[in-house]
Parts: sequence; C-alpha cells; structure tokens
Amino acid sequence: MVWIVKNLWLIPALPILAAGLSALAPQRCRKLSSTLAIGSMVVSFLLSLCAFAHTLQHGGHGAEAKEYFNFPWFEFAAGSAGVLQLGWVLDPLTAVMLVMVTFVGLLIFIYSVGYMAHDENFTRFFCFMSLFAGAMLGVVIANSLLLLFISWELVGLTSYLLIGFWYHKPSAAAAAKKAFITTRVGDVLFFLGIMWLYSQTGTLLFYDNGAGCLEQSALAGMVAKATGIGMAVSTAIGLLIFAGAVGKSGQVPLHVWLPDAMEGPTPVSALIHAATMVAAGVFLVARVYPLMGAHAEGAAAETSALQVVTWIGAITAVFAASIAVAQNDIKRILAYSTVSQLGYMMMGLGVGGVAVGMFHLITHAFFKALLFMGAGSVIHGCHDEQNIRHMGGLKKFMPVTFATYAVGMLALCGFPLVFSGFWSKDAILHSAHGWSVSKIPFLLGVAGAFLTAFYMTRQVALVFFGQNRATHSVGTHSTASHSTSSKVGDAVERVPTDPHESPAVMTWPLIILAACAIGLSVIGTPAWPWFQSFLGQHHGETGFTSDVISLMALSSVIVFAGLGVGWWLYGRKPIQKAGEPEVLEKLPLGMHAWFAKKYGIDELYEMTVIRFNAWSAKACAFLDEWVWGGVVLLVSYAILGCSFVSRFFDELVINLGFDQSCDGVTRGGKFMSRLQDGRVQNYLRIIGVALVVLVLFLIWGGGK
Amino acid sequence: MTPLVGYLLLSAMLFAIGLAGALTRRNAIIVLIGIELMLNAANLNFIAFWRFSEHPEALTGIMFVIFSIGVAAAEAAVGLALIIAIYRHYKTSNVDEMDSLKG
Amino acid sequence: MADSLDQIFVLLKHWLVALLPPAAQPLVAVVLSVVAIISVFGALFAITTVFERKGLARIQNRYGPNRVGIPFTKISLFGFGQPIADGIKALIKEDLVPRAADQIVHYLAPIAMLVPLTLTLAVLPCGRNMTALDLDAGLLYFFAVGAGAELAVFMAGWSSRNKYSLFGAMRAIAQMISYEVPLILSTVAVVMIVGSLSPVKIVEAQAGYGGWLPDWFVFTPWGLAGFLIFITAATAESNRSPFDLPEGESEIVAGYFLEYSGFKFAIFFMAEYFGMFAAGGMAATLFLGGYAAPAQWLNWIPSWVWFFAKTMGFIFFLIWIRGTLPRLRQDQLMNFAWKFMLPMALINIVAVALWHFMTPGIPRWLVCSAVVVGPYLLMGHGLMQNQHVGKRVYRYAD
Amino acid sequence: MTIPFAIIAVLTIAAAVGAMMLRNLVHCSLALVVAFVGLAAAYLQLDAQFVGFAQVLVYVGAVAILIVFAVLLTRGGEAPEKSVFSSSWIWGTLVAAGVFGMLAWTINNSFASQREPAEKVEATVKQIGDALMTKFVLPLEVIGLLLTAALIGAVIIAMKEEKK
Repeated sequence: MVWIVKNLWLIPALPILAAGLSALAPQRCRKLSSTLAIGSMVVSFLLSLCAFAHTLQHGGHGAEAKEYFNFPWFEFAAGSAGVLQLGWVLDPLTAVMLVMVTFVGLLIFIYSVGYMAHDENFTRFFCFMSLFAGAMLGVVIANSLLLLFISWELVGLTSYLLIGFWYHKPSAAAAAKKAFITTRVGDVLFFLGIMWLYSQTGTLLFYDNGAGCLEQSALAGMVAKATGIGMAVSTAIGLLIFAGAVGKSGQVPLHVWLPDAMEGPTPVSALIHAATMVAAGVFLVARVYPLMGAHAEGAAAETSALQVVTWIGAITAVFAASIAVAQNDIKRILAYSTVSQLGYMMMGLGVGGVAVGMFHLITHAFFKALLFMGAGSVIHGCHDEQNIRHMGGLKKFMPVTFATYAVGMLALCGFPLVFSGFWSKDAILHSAHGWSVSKIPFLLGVAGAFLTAFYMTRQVALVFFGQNRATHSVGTHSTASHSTSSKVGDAVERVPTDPHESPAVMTWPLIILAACAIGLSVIGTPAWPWFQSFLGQHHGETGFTSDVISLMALSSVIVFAGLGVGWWLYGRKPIQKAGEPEVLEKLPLGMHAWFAKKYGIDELYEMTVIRFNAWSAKACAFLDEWVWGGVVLLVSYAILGCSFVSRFFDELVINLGFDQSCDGVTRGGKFMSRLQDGRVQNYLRIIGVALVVLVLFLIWGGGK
Repeated sequence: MTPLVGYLLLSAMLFAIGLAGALTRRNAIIVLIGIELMLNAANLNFIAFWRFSEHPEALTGIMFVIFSIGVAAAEAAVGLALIIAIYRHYKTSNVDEMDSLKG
Repeated sequence: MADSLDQIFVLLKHWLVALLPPAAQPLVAVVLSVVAIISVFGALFAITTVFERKGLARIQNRYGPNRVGIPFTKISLFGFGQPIADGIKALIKEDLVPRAADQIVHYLAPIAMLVPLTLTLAVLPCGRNMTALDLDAGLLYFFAVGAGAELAVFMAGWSSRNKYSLFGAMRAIAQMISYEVPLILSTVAVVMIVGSLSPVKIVEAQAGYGGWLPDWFVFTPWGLAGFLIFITAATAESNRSPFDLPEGESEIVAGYFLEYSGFKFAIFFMAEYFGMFAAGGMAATLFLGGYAAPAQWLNWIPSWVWFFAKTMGFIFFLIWIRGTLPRLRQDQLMNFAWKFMLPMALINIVAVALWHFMTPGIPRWLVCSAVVVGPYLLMGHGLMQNQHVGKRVYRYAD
Repeated sequence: MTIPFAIIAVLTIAAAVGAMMLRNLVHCSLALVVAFVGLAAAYLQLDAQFVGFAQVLVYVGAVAILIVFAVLLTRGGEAPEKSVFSSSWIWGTLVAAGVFGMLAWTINNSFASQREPAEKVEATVKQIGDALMTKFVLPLEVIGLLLTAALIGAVIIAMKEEKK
C-alpha cells in the first residue's frame, strides 16, 4: 500500500482543519485565515497531484487501477456484520476530480481574496469556503456510500451557509433556505436508496475486493431480484440515488434553487457551479455507474436506470437553455447555462458512459469558473451592477476581463477545434447520436447547443459592446444596492463613475483559467482520446471516422448559427438605453414571456402548494362550521328540551337526596386531597408500602 | 470469603436506612442523601452478584455499577441544583413546605 | 554490582521478611513498605523545607536559616538542624482551638488532609521493583485518593467558624476541582498511548533509548504539551504560588488553616509537601520516564536515584517559580483553568489519537505539532487580546 | 463472615445511620462520605478494584463536595433549633423497617444464599475498557449524552433568574 493511498484522507482533512483553525481565530485575523485557506488548498493540490501521478504511473487502465483503503469505523454489534466500515478509493476518476477541484478551488480562493477584500466577515467567509472545498474532496475520495453521504450533507450545509452569507439580505436568506430544502427533497430519496442498498448487499463500501456493493457479486444479486413494479432492484436503487444527484446538480424538476443561489458572493457561485456542489451530483452518478448500468443479461442496456438519466439530462439541457435566453441578470444567465450544461453531462453519462460525462464535467468546470469569476470582476468593476441591460461597452474599460470572458464564452458555446468545450460537447452529441433507444435526446442536445451559443452571444454583446448605459439609474435599480452594507468601499459613494479593471489578484486567475479552457481540449479529441481511455472506456473506433467528421461539421454549423443569430439580433445595432424593449418579444405566442418567467415553475410550485393549503383549510372550516357546529347545535337544543322537562322532576325529587350526595362528594374529596397533599415523603412512603405488598404477593404464589 | 448473604444483608440495611432518612428528615438535601444511599446499596448488590455469578468474565455487574455511578452523579448535580433554585425561590429547603405546584 | 546496588532495598526487604514465620510475612512486608515510605518522604520533607527557605533567601538576596546546629557545641550544620528545631517547636507549642469551632471536625481535618496525600505516595514506582502498591488501576487510585484532600480542606475551613478560613476553603476547593479536570485529562493522553493505568507499565513503556533521546513521552509533541499542562495543573492542585490564592496572606489572612496552630498546623504543612512530592513523582512517572536513566551509559546509577532526582527537580522548579512569579487574581485563575487549560488538554487528546493512528515518520510529527501548537497560539492570542500587558509605569503624586 | 468485612459493615452502617440522624447537615454529609468510603472498601473486598476507586473518585471527590456546597448555599451550615424530623416520622420509620424486614426475610430464604463465589475473578482495566468500547459502546454514548445534559441543565436551573 503506497503512502499516498493510505494517507489520501489528508487531502480533504487539511482544508477542514484550516476551517477549524480559522473558526478559532478572532475576526480581525483576516490575513491569517486567508493564508490558512489558500495554504491548505495548495498542499491539497500538491497531494492530489501526487495521487494523479500515482494513478498515471500505476497506469493499468480502468478497473484494475483502483486502490482503496478501508478501516472499521465502529462496531454496533458483535461479529463482522456489525462492523461499519469506511474507506477511501484512489482510481482515475478520483484522481482527475481531485486535481480539478483543488486547482479550480485554489484559483477561486486567490480570486476571492481580491473580491471579498472589503467584507468585514472575511474570516468567516474563508472558514466556510475551505470547509466547502474539504467536504467536496471528501465526496470525491469516499469509498463508502456512507462517507460519501456524510460529506455530501456537509456540502449541502456549507452551501446553505455560503449562499446565505449576506444573511442580512432577506433575499439571500430565502435563497439559502430554498437551496437547502430543495436539495433535501433529493437527499431523502438518496438516503432511502442508501438504506435499501445496505439491506440488499449488507455493505456500503464501493470496492472491498469482491464484497463491495459495486462489484460483480452484489450487482448480480440485485439485478436478479425484481421489485413489485417489475424493475430490477438495482435499477430502483439507482433511481433513488439519482434523485439525490438531481437535487444536488439542479436537474429538472429540482433545478429551482440553483439560479437563486446567485444571492451568494460571486466566488461562492463560481465554486458551487464549477468545482464543487453541482459537480457532486454528476460525480455521484459516475461513481455508482456500475449500479446505474446494471441490467439483466437478456435485457438491453437501456432497461437500466441510465435511460431515466439520459431523458432527465436532455430535457434539462434544452429547458434551462431556453430560460437563459430571456434573463437579464448576468449571473442568472450563467446559472441557467450551468443547469443546461449539467443536463448535457447527465445525458453524456446516460448515453456515453463515465468518460464522456466526466470529460464535459472537467472542461465545463474550468470555463464555467472562468465565466463566473469574469462576471464577478465585471460586477466588481461596475460597482455591484448585475443587470446586463445597465452595462455595455465594457470592452474598453476592462480589456483583460473581456478577453478572458470571450474565451470562456466561446468555450461554453463550443466554438470549433480550439476550445475544449467543443470537443467534450461533441463527444456527448456523438454518443447521443449513437444511442439505440431514440434519437430525441440527440435532437434536444442539438437544440440546446444552438440556444447556448445564442444566449452567450447575447450576453457578451450586451455587456461588452455598444456604449456604456451604466450612468443612469445606478443605485435606483434593485440589484444595484447589492450588499452595500457589507461592501464598505461601495457603500459610501454611489456616484456613477466609469467602470474600472479589477486588481491583478483577480485577473491572474482569470488568465490561468482561460489558458486551461483552451489547453484542455487536447486531451480528449477523437484523434487521441487519452482522457476516455484513462477513465477506462475503450472506444470501438477512434480517430476521425466519417460520421465523427459529419457530426463535428453539424455541431460547428449549429454553433455558428447560434453565434450569427445572436450577433445579428444584439451585436449589430446595440440597444441605446436600458429601457428599450427586448428584441425577442416579437416571438410568437408570448414565448419570450414564458422564458422570462422561467416557465413559471416557481409560481407553479407555490401555486400548487398554496392552493392545496387554502383548499384544505376551507374544507376544514366548512366541516367545522356546518357539520360539527350543526351537531353541537342540535345536541344543545336537545339538552335544553330535556332540561326543561327534567326541571320539575328535579325540583320535586332530586333535591332531597342531593344535599346528602353533595356532602358525600365533599367528604370523599377531603379524603382524596389528604392523599394528594403534594408532600413528596408521603408518596415515597406509599411507594415503600406498595413495594412490600408487591414482593409479599409475588412470594406467596401470586407470581404464577 | 464472606458469603453472598452477608453482602445482601448489608445492602438491604443501607437501603432501609436510606429510605428511613428520605422518609423522615425535613431537609431536602438529606432526602437526596438518603436516595444516594439507596442507589449505593443497589450498586453493592450488583457487585456482589457479579462476584458470585457463574460468568464473572462477562463483567455485566461491573458495567451496571459504572453506568449507575454516572447516572447518580448526574442525578445529584441536577437534584442539588433544583434544591438551590427552590431555596432561592421559597427561602426554604424544608420538604414539608414545598407542597404547592405553582411558584 | 550495579544491579545489586539498584535492587539493594528490595533484597534487604526480602531478607528481613524471610527471617519471620511465614504466617506473619505478608503483614510484615506491608508494614515495612509503609514505614519506608513514611520515613523516606518525611526525611525529604524535612530537607526540602530547608532547601526552600535557603533557595527563596538566595532568590531574594538574603541569608536563609544557617545557625541551628548541634546544641552546646559550635557546630552549625549550615542550618540543616532547622527542621528538627521546628519539629520540637511545633510539638511543644500551645494548641489553640477557637471556642466557637466545631471541635470534632476541627480535630479531624488535619488527619483527613495528611492520610490521603500519604496514601497517594504508595503507587509511585520509586525504583525498579520498588512500588509499594502495584495496582492495575494505579493512576485511578492516585487521583481517587488524592480527591480526599479537598474534603479535608473544606472541613478545616468550615469547622474553624472563621470568615477567612471559609473563604480560603472555598477558594481552595474551587481551584482544586477546576484544575483537577485538566490534570486528569492530560494524563489520559499517556494512558491512551500506553494502554494501561498502571504506573509501572507506564514507566516500562518509556524504558527504551531510540536515537539520541530516551523514549520519554516528554519528547513527543503531545507529551510535551501534556507535561506542561500537567505541571501547571499540579502546581495549582497543591496550592503553590502563583496559584496560592487560598492562603494569600494579603487578602485572606492565611486561608483555611488560619485557626490552626502547633502540631496541627505542622501536619497541614507536611501534607502540602507530600502533595508536592506526589505530584512531582507522578509527573516524572508519566512523562519523564520514571526511574529510567536518561541515557544508556548512565544505567549503572541505581534507578531509585533517578526517580528521586527527577522528583526533587520538580520540587526545585516549584521553589524557583514561587520565588519568581506574582500571584494570580481569582477570575484570572478560573479563566485560565476553564478557557485555556481544559481546551488544550482536549486538543492534546486529539493529537494523541492522530499520533496513534498515523504511521511513524516526519508527517506524524508535523501534523501532531500543528494540532497542538496552532490552537495554542490562537487561543493564547484570543485570550490575551483584550488585556494590555505593558511595562509598569511609576507615577508620583504631584 | 471475615473480620475485614465485619469492620467494613459496622463502619458503613454506623456512618449511614449518622448521615441520617445527625442534626448538623455538614456532619451528615461528612458521615455520608465515610459511608461511601466504606462501600468502596466493600467493593475492594469483592475484587472490584476499578469500581471501588471510581466510587471514591466520583462520590468523595465530586458528589460530597457538591452536597457540602449545596448545604452551605441553603444556609444549612448551622443546626436548626426545631426538630429536624418531619411531622410524620413514625410512619416513615415503620415503613422503612417493614421494607428492611421484607428484604431480609426474602434474602434469607432465597436460593442465592447457597451461591458459591467464583474462585478467582479479575476485572482488569483493560477488560473493562474493551467491554466499554465494544459491547457497551451504546450505553457509554448515552451516559455521555446524559452527563452533558445534566451539566447544562444543572447550570441553567441553578442560574440566578434575572429580576423582572
């Protein structure tokens, strides 16, 4: 057992330790806490590089490259069955995720040193951030579904803390609650799945040389059994676990929390969207992929849970992209694009296996972090302005941000050949095209690609081109007073000034990420699918076969179409004032309105819940007022009648005996009250007597 | 070695003494002391039965006593705190006068 | 030769016991160890008083006791006759008991003070095979019996019917209870590593000589932290300066033994010293390798010499501290116990657990040191930040 | 019936009686301490070292101090002038005597009196620790929880309620 494998736990432990220490530190020690967080991230990054190198030179591909280290956690019953085991696993999947998370996280930390410079809760921020990163790393290295779930919930908790970081804003508090509760919905099902899995296989370890729940014996056992509604147990469990993933990585119908999560500080959004939280869901599906893909021998592969994954992913992709078209908040647009990209990843996992989905996850992590931090820099430069209709023409004010942002945007759109996004998305589309069940996911994916290109062009055009529309209505706009109380620097002066470029500590991470967003494209091209084979997926054909070429051509055409339409609508003659009507409002049958209010999903949820509440309340009121009320009324009338009759009887007969009975009751009460005099010792005495009596009773044959 | 009966009688005696004190004394603290005595008598029983059992290696009696000592400590702390609170409220620690439920 | 010198007392005892009829042997063996303990530590007590007075005098730049010698001669034993003279004085001095005092309790208090502290000495391994009472639960015994002293303090303070005695007793009890917690927790660390409560086993666990240092626990991160916590808490446990509030002359005249005079007072005095010996011996046993020699080539020196050397070292440390540090304030005392020592002891336990579970090597050292030192700095920083300790300034009325 | 046991028993019972009968509350608690020590000695007689020491540590070291503090805090330090026994002490004594009679009678005619002790038992600290960590781990957790709750509860109850 190699040192790195045995001490893999150090990677998440260090950030968590840093969090603990900076939690102890007094609020003034800003530099201390940031140093702790960044330092721990650096060390974790180096460690995970060691791990990566280890998996490389141990480079058996795929399953045989797994190394894991299990230890008994505690023992709740005698025997080996009662021992609860935890552990961590080091395989290519883990290694890649580790490097990605630590690297992106590190850049985001550095970036947020600049971004949060004015916040007086700096220390708390870094404490939470490193806890967040540590929890995510815990999810990544876990070899036990239980450990994974623990870290998973830690991620949920810290996301709650961070989204609600500016808790003095009611919107932020509400968003935090929403995120927490929405993800809970998924997690409950996830937990059910875990318990079911445990009851089926008796272990929660993924790999435990042969005994793990993802290994052949357990899977075969679960596939053989069938649930009541006919699907295999493995499929049912897979679906339950997938529900957790749906909640965490914002798939339809649980995507509602993700856009609201924008209320947190921008580095948080970057971390949530790029590296940690939403990636956790995709990673979970990839981790339990054997369970998801398990299917009976006779049946086709698509009978497994993967089909659901594919459909959900595809729907999410188009759905969210179409919403993003009509948003005006720069961060919301990115949020919805994240949702749709996550849809792509799920779809990739469903149709193409681990490697395809994970490749898109990795590339997306880089350019999405880039986009968010770019957006953050834009917001920072525009004095906390978030509405893109109040920006414009920033190209000349912040050149570095513009350049890097453009790179990220092109990567997200999948601009052909040089950007990593193109290759990863193309791989997904390719395998979707090859999917044997139906072609609809492929078409949805294509549509999503078009929409992506379109709305990104729109955003960039509105933000960076045209002339600056910021001078009016700064401070009046709703989001303009964003976090004034926590950003000391901007709280004092709200005079509209020219936007400015951000400090170097914020721009350098952008540049590095931009470089990655381009450079990553080399590791996954069809010509040299190193990544795929590293993750242990042996493709039938590699290299540019004819249909690969044709698909690439098709998607390039789609992308160019999207870019072109976007530019034609927004870039050609940029809008002059913020108030101008949206071009898309000319679309037929009020589609734009639908997009703008997100298909009314939120309204739908609230209305349904509220309607139901109100209706049941009315029903109860009705019952109470008429049924019970009526009964009571009737009874009372009956009583009145009876009493009227009985009065004579009463006065003549009862009264004679009544006084005596009263006296009897009084005497009884007196006697009782003597027993019940509130003195402890009397009670104790009675207990003593009772004990004697009881024992004697038991001894003299009362026992049997 | 003293026979089991000796220990049982000793603990019964202690139990009775504790009970008598808890029943007859006025002061709440002494009542609590009596209860502590009764607890200890029970502990003595546990230990004695453990020592005289067929399977002493099971350690059950010892464990019982360890846990009951812990519980007794908690009980003493809370009980005395209650007595002090009552004293602060009624200016008395006499159980005969603490017979009303409402403060 | 060295071995027989090492075991000389053991052999002597066996020889003496063997002289007697077998029926009486166990009893006599016990009596012999009791006598040995009482006489040895009594003699140590006598010598230590002189050393303390002389040492304090040296620190305060004056002469200590230097006159008392053999009567009717010119021979002065550099003042080492002093304890005898003091003993005689204490014996023949009038024994005053306040009229209002609770006679019985007032009489019992010194005994109740001295007996437990003497009993604690029994489990200390004074040398190889030289443990009077080799218990499997020795450490527990040590603390259990030592806890009796608090009650004695209360008896003394309460029975004197004197305001200051009662204050002193209350202070002493609060202080003892508060510092008993970190004291015991710091020993838990050692117990976790050794896996036994028996002092002898603990000493044997530190017997080896790895590398250029002996395997004493004080040479590990957690051991060092535990040692510091232990000696601090032990100093407070035995009411020594700078934790000597219970007998602070300037505030409460002499604390709980204010109303005692003559030999009873001497007993209190003695009990306090026995407490110091017990603490020092336990510190040596737990962290400084007990009777083990600090280096291989020093093994020819008998083990009991090492034990008593380490114990007396602790005593001299206490004397030095007493001559050096000012007295704390009550609230500082309590804050220090509950807000600093207790968390540090708990964190130290975490460090021990890490130490136990990680593979030996540099990373283990680094991680454990980080776990111990980081909170130490942070908490120290947090506790000191709102009190400004600066240079004392002298102002003159004008 | 060995000599040490006789001494212990007499001492313990005498101390217990004293703890229940003495007028001065502080004397009562000191007598109680003696009774506790006697019980610990009885445990040692029964080869239960660990429990004996734990008894001393917990009761003499902690509970006795608690009781003494409570006595002083409730002005119990000086002996009251009126009777220390409650109005209905006769009944209490009778009930206690009845309970004792019943217990003694039961013990005497129970088959337990024929029990023979296991010749050599030892409960080393290591065994106890192992048992606590494996078989009795759940009760251990629960007791820890209980002690924490008791600590907080005691503090909150005894806290001085602010003047309204």
